[in-house]
Amino acid sequence: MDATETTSSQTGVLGGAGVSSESADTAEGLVINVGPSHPSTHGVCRVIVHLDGEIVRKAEPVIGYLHRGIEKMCENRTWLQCVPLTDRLDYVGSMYSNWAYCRAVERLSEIRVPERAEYIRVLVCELQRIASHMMALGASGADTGAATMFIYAFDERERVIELFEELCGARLTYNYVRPGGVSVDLPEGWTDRVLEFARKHRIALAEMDRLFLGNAIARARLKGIGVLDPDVAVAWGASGPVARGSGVNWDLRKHDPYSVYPRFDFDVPLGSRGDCFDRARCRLFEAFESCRIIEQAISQMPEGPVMTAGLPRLLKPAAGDAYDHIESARGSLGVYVVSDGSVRPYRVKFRSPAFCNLALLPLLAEGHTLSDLVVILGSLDPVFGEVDR
Amino acid sequence: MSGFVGGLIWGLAAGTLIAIAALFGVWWERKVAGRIQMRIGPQTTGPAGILQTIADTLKLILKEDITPDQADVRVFRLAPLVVFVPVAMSFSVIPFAAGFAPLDTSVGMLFFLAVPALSVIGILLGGWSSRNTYATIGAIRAAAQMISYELPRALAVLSLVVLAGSIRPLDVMAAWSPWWIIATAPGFIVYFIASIAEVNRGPFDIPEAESELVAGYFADYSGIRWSIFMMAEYGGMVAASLFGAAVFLGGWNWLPGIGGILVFVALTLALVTAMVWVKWTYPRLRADQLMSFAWKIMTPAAIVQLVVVAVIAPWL
Amino acid sequence: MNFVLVASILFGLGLYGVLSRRDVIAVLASVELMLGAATVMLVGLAGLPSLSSQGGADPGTIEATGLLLLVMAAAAAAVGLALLVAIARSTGRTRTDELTDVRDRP
Amino acid sequence: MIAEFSASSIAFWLLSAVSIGSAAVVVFTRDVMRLAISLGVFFLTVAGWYLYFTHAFLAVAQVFLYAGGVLVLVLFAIMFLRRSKAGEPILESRHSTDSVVIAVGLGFLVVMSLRDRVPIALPQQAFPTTTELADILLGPMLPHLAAVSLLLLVACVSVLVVFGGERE
Repeated sequence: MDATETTSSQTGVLGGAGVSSESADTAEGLVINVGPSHPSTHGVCRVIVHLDGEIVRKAEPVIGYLHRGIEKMCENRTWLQCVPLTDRLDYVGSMYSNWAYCRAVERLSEIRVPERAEYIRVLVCELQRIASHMMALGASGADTGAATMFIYAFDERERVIELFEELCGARLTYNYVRPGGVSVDLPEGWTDRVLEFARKHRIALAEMDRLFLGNAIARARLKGIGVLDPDVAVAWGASGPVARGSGVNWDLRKHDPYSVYPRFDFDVPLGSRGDCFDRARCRLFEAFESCRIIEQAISQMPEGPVMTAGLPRLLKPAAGDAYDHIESARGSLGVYVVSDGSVRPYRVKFRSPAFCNLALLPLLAEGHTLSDLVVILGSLDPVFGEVDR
Repeated sequence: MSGFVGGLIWGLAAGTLIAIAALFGVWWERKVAGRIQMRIGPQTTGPAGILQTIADTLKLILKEDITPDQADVRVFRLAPLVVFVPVAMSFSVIPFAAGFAPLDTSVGMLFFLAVPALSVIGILLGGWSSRNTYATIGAIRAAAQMISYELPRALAVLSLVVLAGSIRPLDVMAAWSPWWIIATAPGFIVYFIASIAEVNRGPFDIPEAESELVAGYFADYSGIRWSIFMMAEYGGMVAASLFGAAVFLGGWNWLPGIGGILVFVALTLALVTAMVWVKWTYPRLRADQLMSFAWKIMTPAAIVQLVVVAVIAPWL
Repeated sequence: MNFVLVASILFGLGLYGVLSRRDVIAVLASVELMLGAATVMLVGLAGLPSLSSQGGADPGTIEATGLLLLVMAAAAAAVGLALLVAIARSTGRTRTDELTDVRDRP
Repeated sequence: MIAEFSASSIAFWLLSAVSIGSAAVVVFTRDVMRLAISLGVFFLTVAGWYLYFTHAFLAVAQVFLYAGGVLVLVLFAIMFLRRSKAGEPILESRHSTDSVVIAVGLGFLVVMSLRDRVPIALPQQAFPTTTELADILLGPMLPHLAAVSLLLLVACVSVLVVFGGERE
């Protein structure tokens, strides 16, 4: 190699274009930037991909393009004013961030939530799970080039968003779950429309299963791609469908039951191979299970207030800390709040499942092709509002 | 000189035909895709949105024609034409009506296979001259794909040549009998799939895969140059459908006179619709899956078809 | 003035390219020029009556011979390019005067 | 030496000019992409020459094999070997008197040896049909065809060996 370099520097002509001095950047040693603005990064993620031909040798996610300092911003707002900020974390599933934060604050301030409010929270969060999983499934379709799957899945998501719009006026940032309950009671006839949606959604899910996951090309594209070992999933703190796709039976709704979840009969779908197909299939079945929970929640829902009475306008929890977590669409979403007894949080920390899941990308993508990289990234279902915070 | 003038007229006619085919193809694709995706598709510009593509074309002509700073400017500007011209030329050997093909040559079948293959050079030039890694990867994928699918496509057409005993399209049409549809059905399927791959359409749109390569080899093109690439794609789709409808499905042989032309048009439209349908319902293959599909399934199938046809040819 | 002169010029240009070029790709392209010129010459000359009266080269035989020649030359070009790419990737050299080793350098 | 003005002579002059011009660009250009493009033009003019000699099948085969096949391989090789980040890829030549002398001398020899044997005008030829071609290839020239097929197979295998061996 020394001799070559001497030759090229002596002649000097080949320097810029020659193979000898730049052999690292021939077609088999490409370094390409996927993102920060790229159709398949599902937000503003940048992945530096080292390619050998089409094979990914190394994929480094570069995060922080959507960092807004939300955790720090919370320290300058009152406890209640932080709720709208949590909307902006996981903008595909705002209800979860709302609820997780509210649960932590309620635990800290020892607020008891009315039972109807708990039911409503479960109801909207399961609807949210459907919306989020539809987004993930649609993205899997878009990543593999199945545009119609994308449209079908987004159509289902749109139905949920329309229901939410009717419920609280917002389509993405709901600010619906508040410390002490929920902001407003359900509109007239809303539960009927939700039941109707759940009925139709099951049919749509079966159709999507046939259209996309039953397709030979989609199976070839998803099966055996990005296989996540269950031990690795546990070791890296993966959760949600990413871990369950590998067969890790970990669902906070079952294993650390919160709210009224113990009263519902539902299953936790588990994958066996841990590849992109199993993760997508898990999401599909979870949407089925969410339909079951929705129907049970509506049939069991009691009458009553939706907000704790006599809550002060300005929450002022006693000094101390609290941690609570819920099962979001992406996995275990934890919130840790510290109070110094003032009207503002001393510290708010989010344990975001999307961040932990995204960390698996270099591990899963290595050795696969560039086309698989985007599929794997999509199967991890990262939401960068939550990753970067 | 009359040959030159005649050629010029046919050239202009072919250019117009491709332009119309592309305009109609885009509109038809958007309509069919809309129906598949539970939408309506274009509807406001003209009746049923038929003028939408013309409006889009005007927009594309008026858009800024961006040339990347680092690009090899002359090659960059040349590439779309190198892609388009062979596709336009391939229209000339299609037998449009009984005893009529714009360029009636004794090697027409081979001409139709060989000439569109030249557009891969334009794709390579475009991908290379953009000085864009995505474009380069797209171009290399396109070249590998098009070379691989030329083989099964040529073998599939060859079975017709064996049946007809000639590679002049009009001779093939003259010798055509409805039994050929049954005899060459696998060959037709191979031809149809390989044609989709040749024109880089879904599920074989790997060179321009928007989910990973953004737009592949024409990622850096804009405005009218971009639309020339798209016109080549739609032109290629229509040309492949016309040729397949003629030599495989009999085209105008079904009915005499003008009725035959209508059948031919209907068959072509059916093939175009099938291509659109496949594109909008199927996911995209991966590059290595595409290659193994070409070499492990398509090529052997075409060879088996050829052998079968060669054996049964005396009885047909 | 006839095609013999044109083909000879093409052949001479190709030969000059082979001798003067330093980059293997350019050398290979020049070889292709020579091959093309030679095939054109062969096909053109074979069709001439002065030769066909002696050798009896009918158009079909010319075409068949030309076709076989074409295929052989294309195969040679493919193998040549494959070797070239393999050598250049393993040694990192694409210049003819750099490629002087018959075997790996120790 | 004044050729009559006819379609055939126009084609001849055009083919001569374009083929010599593109060959000259291939030999003298310093830009690798210009080289590839003019090589493609040269391949097309060779097809044109075949057409000029009334061998349409040969012309289409030339387009299929060379312009559609070999040229793509050349472009592949260029892309694999010379991806440059900045600036134009430069091809280097050593223009020496020796090579000029050898090239001109050999070309001159070829012309001189054939000069008195070749008539000026191009003779009218029968247009070979593909059936005829097939009869010859599978008849008298069957051994040649078999030999070339074998050669192609060997070429395929050797390309696979070259790349397969390198992968290890």
